[in-house]
Amino acid sequence: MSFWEYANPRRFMAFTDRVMGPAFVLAAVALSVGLVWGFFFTPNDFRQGSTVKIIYLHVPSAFMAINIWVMMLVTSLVWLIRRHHVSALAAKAAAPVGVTMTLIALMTGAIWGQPMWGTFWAWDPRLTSFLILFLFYLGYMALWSAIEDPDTAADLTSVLCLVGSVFAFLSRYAVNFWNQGLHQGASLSMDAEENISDVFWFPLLVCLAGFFFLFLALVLMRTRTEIRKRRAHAITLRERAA
Amino acid sequence: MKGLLIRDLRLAIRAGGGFGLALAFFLIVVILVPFGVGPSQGVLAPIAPGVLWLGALLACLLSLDRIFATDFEDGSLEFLATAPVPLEGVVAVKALAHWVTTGLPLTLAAPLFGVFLNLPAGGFGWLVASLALGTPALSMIGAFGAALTVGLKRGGLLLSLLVLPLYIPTLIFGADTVRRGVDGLDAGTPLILMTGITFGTVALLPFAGAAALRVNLR
Amino acid sequence: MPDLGTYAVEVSLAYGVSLLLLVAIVALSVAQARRTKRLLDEAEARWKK
Amino acid sequence: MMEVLLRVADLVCARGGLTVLEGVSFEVSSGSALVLRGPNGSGKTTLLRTLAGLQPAVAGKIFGTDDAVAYAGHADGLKGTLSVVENLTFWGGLFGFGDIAEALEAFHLNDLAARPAQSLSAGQKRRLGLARMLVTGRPIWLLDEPTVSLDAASVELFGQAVRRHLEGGGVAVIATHIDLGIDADVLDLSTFRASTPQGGVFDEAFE
Repeated sequence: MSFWEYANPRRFMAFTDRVMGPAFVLAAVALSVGLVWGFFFTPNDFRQGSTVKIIYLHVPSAFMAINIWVMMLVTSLVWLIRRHHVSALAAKAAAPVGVTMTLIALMTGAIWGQPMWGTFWAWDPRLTSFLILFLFYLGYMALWSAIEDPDTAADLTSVLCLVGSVFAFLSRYAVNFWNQGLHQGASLSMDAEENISDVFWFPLLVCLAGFFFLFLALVLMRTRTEIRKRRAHAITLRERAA
Repeated sequence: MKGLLIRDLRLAIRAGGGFGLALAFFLIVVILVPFGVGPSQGVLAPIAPGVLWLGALLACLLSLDRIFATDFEDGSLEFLATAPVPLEGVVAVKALAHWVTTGLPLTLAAPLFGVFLNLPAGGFGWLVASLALGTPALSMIGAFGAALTVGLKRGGLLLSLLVLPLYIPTLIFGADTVRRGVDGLDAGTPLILMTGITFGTVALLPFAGAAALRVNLR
Repeated sequence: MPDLGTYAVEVSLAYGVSLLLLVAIVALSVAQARRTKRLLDEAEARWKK
Repeated sequence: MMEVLLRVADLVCARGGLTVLEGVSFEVSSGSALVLRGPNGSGKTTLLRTLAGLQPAVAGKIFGTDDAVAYAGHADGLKGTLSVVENLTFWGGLFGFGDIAEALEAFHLNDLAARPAQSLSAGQKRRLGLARMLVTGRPIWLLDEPTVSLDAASVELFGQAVRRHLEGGGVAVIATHIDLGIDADVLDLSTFRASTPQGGVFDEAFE
């Protein structure tokens, strides 16, 4: 039973029936343990004070925001090459979750940087690239909703996702180039996790797992919803045709 | 293919709107800025490169949704699809026709508009160079966006939402080239990076655009 | 409660809004799932008749 | 035996994700025409667009249509601001087929030659749209309701043009309800209606 067997909606629904429940439970456990551990049981940073606690939200959501787009890119490729409907619907289902993660990353990043920059938004290159990613998510979701025929929508959004990924990547480095001119990089750069001592590191890993399982559970549920929508759509088509 | 270009240019001239529209819009945007930010040279000069580039970018965006829409509505696109001409070529020629009717006039008129914004002397040469090498990318990306949204209701609005984020790298490097030119710094690096993006889009996007057209013609 | 010091407002704001967004996306997904399932069951019932 | 220019083997066509025609098979040899009949929505346009390559077939094979097809849909593909001659010259040039005199003559468009297309009547525009077929030099004509908004005289003109095309060894597949005065075998599409129109993958119930 090759992996591609799950591309058949019926098998996918049966398989995810068993997986979705545990995924939600794992997400809930990991998230609560990670956040509580990080929020209550880790010391404040001597330089940043308690704002360091924001990494437990910012780093996982930023990580997920980027990787959900990569997942959408892969599923779009799978749709274009092997024409598996479930793959295209998974991409459509993942977009709102990706947009939420990007919003969380933006919001927590702005709050985290505020004490250091003096303002909530100082066009830091990393945060700005998340703002650009947010725009790409918006465009992607808008294109899905603008097209009636499901297959046409899947094809066009896949092409947009491919092209968009290249430009998102270009923007990521263009922003670095553009911001050097304004002021030297933030003293505490966003990728603070390199220089984090172990006491912060473990809760962060648990939070990361929590965010991942939450994404997994949400995208499985939303994909099932999309499959059901397509199924109902197919039935109404046949009723009209009969 | 040459015939298609000549036909599109002739249509643009006959319609009268082609050349003038984008230029008029660009002029209006540039003139409005001082009313918004105040006339003092100290304010205008530093933002002149960015405003000129933004004006050119928005002027390009304005005429994008007409690239395929008229041909789609009157059935020419279907006939083109069955003609012995590659659809990728059609997308490239349409982008070229759009560039000739909008990108090129904007590039030539930009220095004049730069005067309105007190653009320092050092910037004029770089402004024309960056626009000349950047606007083809704007037309090509725009043609791809137009191919994606041809035939959709309210396609024009969706087109700008899809295309503007794709314009960001070109805008950043283009405006930065002019800014560095004004400050006397080395403006070659951003110019080369932007030109690289332009060559990349002109080489690859016709294929994505043609794929989108085939889907929309179904 | 941990001593959040001078940035108590910021940290709690960050946590509050983030959790709000997470709850929102989960609630939205669950609501959509239920509504679609109901619509599908109705459609299937109609179709089987 | 006349050479078969167009052959279709158990073709399956879909529209908007729903299968409309299945098991369509026919052959059209050079010099003959095929008229498609069937109620509205029976898939005439879908079949023609699939033959023209504008739409991928769900299944089945089509032989003889690469670079050999000229498809005239409901729209005439004319640019209003260009004159009759300019429109025809453009399409002729694109298909690499020089002279447009024959097309102008065939549809009595000579006296309208210099007029911009937008000033023509619906019937004249339709004649110009059909004149384009002559300019493509393509052997297989696919025509979808060609005689819409044509008066009797123009229908006769169109019939002559098609007859001349067939005598020249060409082939025509025409979806129409009226008699064009050419002997053509008829294909009734209702016999190929998809029995259970499946929506494809999303068809089996899985609750």
